[in-house]
Amino acid sequence: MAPLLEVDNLKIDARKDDGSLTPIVKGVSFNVKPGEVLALIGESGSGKTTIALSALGYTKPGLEFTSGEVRLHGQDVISMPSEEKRLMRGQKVAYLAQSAAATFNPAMTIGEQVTESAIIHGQLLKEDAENRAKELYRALELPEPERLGKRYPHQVSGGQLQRLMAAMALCGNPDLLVLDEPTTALDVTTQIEVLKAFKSVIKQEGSAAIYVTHDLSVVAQIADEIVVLYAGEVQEHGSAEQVVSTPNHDYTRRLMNAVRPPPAAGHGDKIEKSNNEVPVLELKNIFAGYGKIRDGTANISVLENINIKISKGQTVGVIGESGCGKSTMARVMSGLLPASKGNVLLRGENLKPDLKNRSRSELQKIQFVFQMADTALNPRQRIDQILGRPLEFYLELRGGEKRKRIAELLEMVELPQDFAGRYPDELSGGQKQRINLARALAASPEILLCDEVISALDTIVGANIIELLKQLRKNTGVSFVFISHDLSTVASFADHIVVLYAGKVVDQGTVDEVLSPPYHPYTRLLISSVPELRVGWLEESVDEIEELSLKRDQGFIN
Amino acid sequence: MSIDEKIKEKITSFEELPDAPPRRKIRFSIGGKIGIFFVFFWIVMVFIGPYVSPYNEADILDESLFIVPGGEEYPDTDYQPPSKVAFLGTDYLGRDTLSRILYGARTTIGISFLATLLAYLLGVTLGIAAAVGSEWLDMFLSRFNDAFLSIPTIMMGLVVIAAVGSTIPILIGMTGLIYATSVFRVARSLGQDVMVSDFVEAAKVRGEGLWWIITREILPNVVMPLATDFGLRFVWIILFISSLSFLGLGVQPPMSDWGSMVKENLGGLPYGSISPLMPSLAIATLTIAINLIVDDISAHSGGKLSNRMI
Amino acid sequence: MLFQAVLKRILIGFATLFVVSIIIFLGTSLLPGDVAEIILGQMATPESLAALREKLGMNHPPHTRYLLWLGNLLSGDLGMSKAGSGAGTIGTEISVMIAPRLVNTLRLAGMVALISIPLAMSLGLLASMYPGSRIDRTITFTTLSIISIPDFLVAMILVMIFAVQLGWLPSIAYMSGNETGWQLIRALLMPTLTLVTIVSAQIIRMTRATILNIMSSPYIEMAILKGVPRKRIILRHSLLNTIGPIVNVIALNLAWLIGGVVIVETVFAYPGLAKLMIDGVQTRDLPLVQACAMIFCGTYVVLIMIADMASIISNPRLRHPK
Amino acid sequence: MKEVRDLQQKYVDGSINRRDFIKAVGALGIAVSAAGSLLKATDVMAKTPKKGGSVRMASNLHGPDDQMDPIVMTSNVDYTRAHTNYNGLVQMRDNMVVSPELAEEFSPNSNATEWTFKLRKGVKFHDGSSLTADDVLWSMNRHLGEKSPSVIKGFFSQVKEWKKMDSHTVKAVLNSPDSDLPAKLTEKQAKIVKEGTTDFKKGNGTGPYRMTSFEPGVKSMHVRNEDYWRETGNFDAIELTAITDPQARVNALIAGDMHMISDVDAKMIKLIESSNGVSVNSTKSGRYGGICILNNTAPGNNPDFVKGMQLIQDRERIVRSILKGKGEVGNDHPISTAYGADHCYELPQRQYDPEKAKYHLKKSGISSAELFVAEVATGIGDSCLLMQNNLRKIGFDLKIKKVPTDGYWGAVWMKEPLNVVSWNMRPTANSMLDIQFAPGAAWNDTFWNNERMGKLLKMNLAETNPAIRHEMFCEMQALVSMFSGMVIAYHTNVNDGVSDKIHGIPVNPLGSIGGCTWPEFAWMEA
Repeated sequence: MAPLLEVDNLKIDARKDDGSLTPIVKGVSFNVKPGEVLALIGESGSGKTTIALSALGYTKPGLEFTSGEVRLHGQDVISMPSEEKRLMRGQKVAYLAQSAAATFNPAMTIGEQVTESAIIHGQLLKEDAENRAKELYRALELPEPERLGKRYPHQVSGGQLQRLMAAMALCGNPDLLVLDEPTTALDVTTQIEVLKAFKSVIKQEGSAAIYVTHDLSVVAQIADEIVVLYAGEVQEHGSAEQVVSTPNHDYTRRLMNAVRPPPAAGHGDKIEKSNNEVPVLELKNIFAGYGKIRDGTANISVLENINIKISKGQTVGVIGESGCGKSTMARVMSGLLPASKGNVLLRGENLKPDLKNRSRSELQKIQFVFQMADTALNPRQRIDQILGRPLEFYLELRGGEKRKRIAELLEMVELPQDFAGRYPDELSGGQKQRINLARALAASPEILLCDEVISALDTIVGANIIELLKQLRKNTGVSFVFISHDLSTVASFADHIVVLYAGKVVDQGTVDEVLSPPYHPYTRLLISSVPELRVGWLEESVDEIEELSLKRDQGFIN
Repeated sequence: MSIDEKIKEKITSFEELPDAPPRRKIRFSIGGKIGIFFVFFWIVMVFIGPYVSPYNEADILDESLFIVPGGEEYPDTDYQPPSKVAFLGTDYLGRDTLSRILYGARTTIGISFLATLLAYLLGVTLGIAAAVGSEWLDMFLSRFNDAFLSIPTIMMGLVVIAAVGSTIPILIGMTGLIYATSVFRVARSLGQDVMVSDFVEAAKVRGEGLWWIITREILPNVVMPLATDFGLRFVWIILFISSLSFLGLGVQPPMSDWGSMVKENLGGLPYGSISPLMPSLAIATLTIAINLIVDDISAHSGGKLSNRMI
Repeated sequence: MLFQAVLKRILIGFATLFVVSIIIFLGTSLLPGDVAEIILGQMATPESLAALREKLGMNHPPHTRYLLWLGNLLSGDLGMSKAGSGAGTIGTEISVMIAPRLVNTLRLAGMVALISIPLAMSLGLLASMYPGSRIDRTITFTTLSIISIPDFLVAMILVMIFAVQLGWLPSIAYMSGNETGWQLIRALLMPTLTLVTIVSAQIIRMTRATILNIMSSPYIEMAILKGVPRKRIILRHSLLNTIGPIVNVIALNLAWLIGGVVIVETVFAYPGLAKLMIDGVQTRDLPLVQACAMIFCGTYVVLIMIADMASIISNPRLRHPK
Repeated sequence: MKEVRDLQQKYVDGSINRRDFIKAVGALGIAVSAAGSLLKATDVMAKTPKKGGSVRMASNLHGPDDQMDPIVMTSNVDYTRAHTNYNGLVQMRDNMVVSPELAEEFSPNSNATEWTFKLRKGVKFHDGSSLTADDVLWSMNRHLGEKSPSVIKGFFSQVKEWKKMDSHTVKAVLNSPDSDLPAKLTEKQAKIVKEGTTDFKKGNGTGPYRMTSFEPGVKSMHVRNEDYWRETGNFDAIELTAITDPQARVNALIAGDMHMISDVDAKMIKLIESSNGVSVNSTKSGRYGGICILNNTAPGNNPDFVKGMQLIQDRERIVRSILKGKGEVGNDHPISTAYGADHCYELPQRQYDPEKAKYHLKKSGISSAELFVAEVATGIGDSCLLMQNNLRKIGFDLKIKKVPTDGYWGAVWMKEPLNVVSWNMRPTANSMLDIQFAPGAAWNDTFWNNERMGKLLKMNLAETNPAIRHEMFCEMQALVSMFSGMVIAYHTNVNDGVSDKIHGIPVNPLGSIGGCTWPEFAWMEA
């Protein structure tokens, strides 16, 4: 059967301000047959999004097609006159962006945006388009499909927006869908729902798709073909089955290894803790939230009655979906957000709720590692200044001593010495995250609060960071509070797990206790939502997941 | 082998690709380049103007200079067209326009620059204070600022000058004060943006004092947009001061500043004299030049600035 | 939610007005040389001065003067100006003096706004629709040049062209007060023309900048990838989101038209409020100055308030809470 | 000026032609331009006035402090309104002749210590009430007494009292003889208002025009007073305003928005004369802008300094290139040739002499000074800059401090050691000298107290023999130019812009546009 889309030796360059060109895509070729889902997989900088967009004859500003063709129905979309391009876009090829939150126009109703493309291309009349949209809402299992169209983007949840974008793309039933990391931003549980929705809809509509992601285990669930990209070149190309089971390119293998095994008991290296000793950090029935505080309860209460002990050298993994209050907890510990009720104890000593009233040595002992390395590092400070400051501030290190220590720290986070002279912008995401860690370590703390430190990173990079963390724990004996929405990460690193849901601790204990039956139903949901790296997993586990999430929504926790 | 080498080795195979390209260097369009040229030119004139100008700014040229064979014994000296005697012609009093423009560069640019500087000293200090300070401080400062902002600048200038007279220091002080209000707005909003960024939080968690946070974390990150804003503000101040001169409140004669030069020679317009046009040309070249540069820079920083300029 | 936001904004407005009143009162009382001296001018003699000071009652402590003044102000009484009183006893009601001037000012501002806002916005749109094109470059540079030269020069050049050379329009905006329809418009044309030029330049630049800024946001890229035509992208997708800032610029310009057009009023001998206030300053007619200043600042505060509300209301997050 | 009148008469009778007229007038030492306007005025005597038309006049200054109360009037637009709405006891007709107005006849006693005024009967105010001696008494008494706010009460310092003889006769009783009293009574401030008026804005007078609206600082509108007590005014309506910006004012005249404008800046005269339908009405006058050097303080107390300042004045050039010929060189005293016979031709003209100036300034040991300048008179600012420039050439540093016109009279004049001043022409040479130089006079603005001067002023008033009177005037002018510390480099004409449609503007140098007396006499071609 004739391919729907032929990408033929595509080359795309980035034009710098000085006019020089640097290749981004270096001669990529592949085909997409009708009804087929092809996955472009690779890490940031691999050019996967750029390639995907070329299917719409579009490049981000600053990029230029240099050679090669992208043929849709045998017609080159690159050389196409712009008016034809416009007609082709949305009608023949539709695009789903990574963050629906950003891609929906805040000032227009959902309905208008979903139906727009179909209407302006004269495919459907207004009311037909609206009915079609409603069908799609139902197919995508969106709530109140009748009224949804009248609402505004900010009025629906992230997961729903993501699905609405699918509706937007499918409304004018295009021949080809281009999905750019459509589930990366979502919680595991939501991710599954969305994945399932996408898959079934794509089946129904029988439209082909290009699925861009860095997450192999997601790909395994949805793709027929897989193209592995690195630095703008195809590393491996084969059927999903083949690539996943028998990867024959070593970059693919590295990707595979980076994927963490599904969470289960017995992972991660444990450190036996002696219960008699005083915990390093302890939360005693903590209540916290935002807004005005009236007799111990905040206007918008986030955390309710939290009790946690962290002993020396121990690693406590905190897991939960977005909005469950994990980050808030970290902020309470660090004092960024004073608890409205309850106490934080450091080595049994009561800590002042607000960090403004905490002593320098107290502050030094608890260090915070922010989620986003690139916003957590001041772009106007050199690395050595960033690392040097805590050394001066807490340890009064100066001159030679300081420089020596900085060198040690860089070594500790496995970065070359010459990074000391660079600015954050010159580092990659992973490297920034390492600096971010190094800065926390510089204070030689007793406890490290890591808030989603790897969730923003690519698989391999993330894996490396985890390795690094393990190293550090060994060498420094620091205690960790490791916050993540990804259970398998936590399982592979922590030795004690706290499961948060809606601001309450629903389950906690050692990894073995938590991850071996009998499961707490919510824990079970989390566990089973983590996609496994094998084709067909989704179909098998989807029913169980749905039943569990249904329970959750009915509220089994009280 | 040493850790460093190990790392190097690790990195060489499939190293992490930088996800953010390094900060771009500003590249100027043709307009920008022209702008830079003129700005540079005028800056030079500020310093050497008086030394290269053919006459003193106060010189009222003698009638004898303009005598043409067979002409009157006492020819007019005012509003003379360009000639060998006066390259850009003469003004309403028979003074050399070119010389006055060259001298005027120092006065005009000098005054405006100092005023802008003052405006920034005040505006930024208070603006940042409002951004980092308590809600009440912010409320207090903002209300006062709004109030001052609401008074038409020209009126404010008029009353102040009427109250304390028009000397150069007063001119500078007043203008600085008037424009500090709008700088305050810009500085405050910029400051607030940076204030909520993670690295400031990180500094807070570290227990840094306010001074450090302001000087090391915030200021370095607002300096660039403020620089561009400085350019535009400077332009407006030049125009503002020339408006004052138009209402007869400029610098003391025979000192020349471009604004009052336009004003005092407007009478020549109907006679087709270029004496009022030349100084305005000077103003225009400078202001347009600065605007062109700023346009390039703010285009570079994503035009975000233009919104804050409101 | 919307209601709270609006209410908060209104309260802030009032707070500002209060501060304004204090500043104005203090500011004006700084003016030197008491009214009496100014009235009598070269002909002043100690006796006549004393007599007049007595008459103008310039001997209370400042704070009581302020409270009295504020009280009257709130009760809508702008006070008496000494205007025209001579050595007689009866001056002029300030409200009586201001009323016609205010009408003139509003008339002019109205006409300018009526022309320049649609004009400027469409030009701004045009420019932003084809960034970098010849049209865009022309518009950008022209506006740039206009905002870069002193406004009195703009005025003068226009007079030279249209009044003195071509003789199409009257050189001054003189009105006997009985003009109607076309006569009126004709009288206003010169200043209107000048102000339109100046104001439009400002608005065009802002409109363009704001829209271009919005154009770089992901949902616009999405619209492009949906095959939405350029016109619709600008008019439907970006314009909605630019209301806030643009309305703000317009408000600022309107405020300026009310209180900032001294020079234009001087050049065209147009009896507007700004000129009245200047005269007030020169004749040290404090009640008059204060009244005018209050009007100017009031207008500004209110206009900005309205603008902010417009952007509050145009924000769907507040209009349609979850 | 008698000769002039004879000439005009001859011209009207047709016994001489235009060219001879101009020549003859020129011979009388009157600038040709002035002759031109005389000619125009004379033309008017020939033509008969037409009724009708509504006229617009723009003065140079106005503001919220515009006045309808005569005794505090200070600006041209006020004065013009004074002549639309009010009458005086007497008035100044063409060429400075005092003639009766509300007083049908007036006469002094033998030694001019008493003046009796017989009032016209049947004169009605605009509000319908008729004029009586009480109104005159009330109006006149407002000028008397220390507390009086009258701006010309100095003129009447020697009036002991005004007496009512009968319902239509009043008598002024003087302490000392004053032959000039009638002339002084022609001043605009001496107009007659209704007894007991409190609200002057109504402008309730006996004048040729009633006021229909009065907006201070904007404009006033007037309509013909149909039951005027003599030949009614010619215009149906008059509109009086001001355009403060000189450029705009001229534009307005040229563009035809205004029929008359006052105070044309010398720089614009060429422009007006080169445009059709309008011309400059330039009248020789005693008006001058000068520099007051205070006698009672440094540096003015140093005679050499004053000499230097007087000698550095390039008088010829000022008249030439700053006044564009519309004026005459001054001789450091206020009595210009416009005062006719009272001007002292015998007194040698002081010339521009940098060398001498340098010598005197060196002698004075002063090398720098500060001069306060406001644009209070035509060309004053420019002539000061010229002076500054010339001083710089001889190594003297004169700093010029430019100050706004508003507040100038209160804050600077008669306070700063060096300041500029402007004086309008006064009806008589004596009143001019008296008001400014009488020892201890309120406006003796150089604080020059000279006994001899005081004596001469008194004697001069009492003196009736023209020859002796002239000698006295000469001595006084010499005194002033030698010792008073006044620097008077030029006298400027009264330059106004007038549409060619307007005729019959009286020749009167006491103020703009025929001394502001035009409303009753001027008329308009259809």
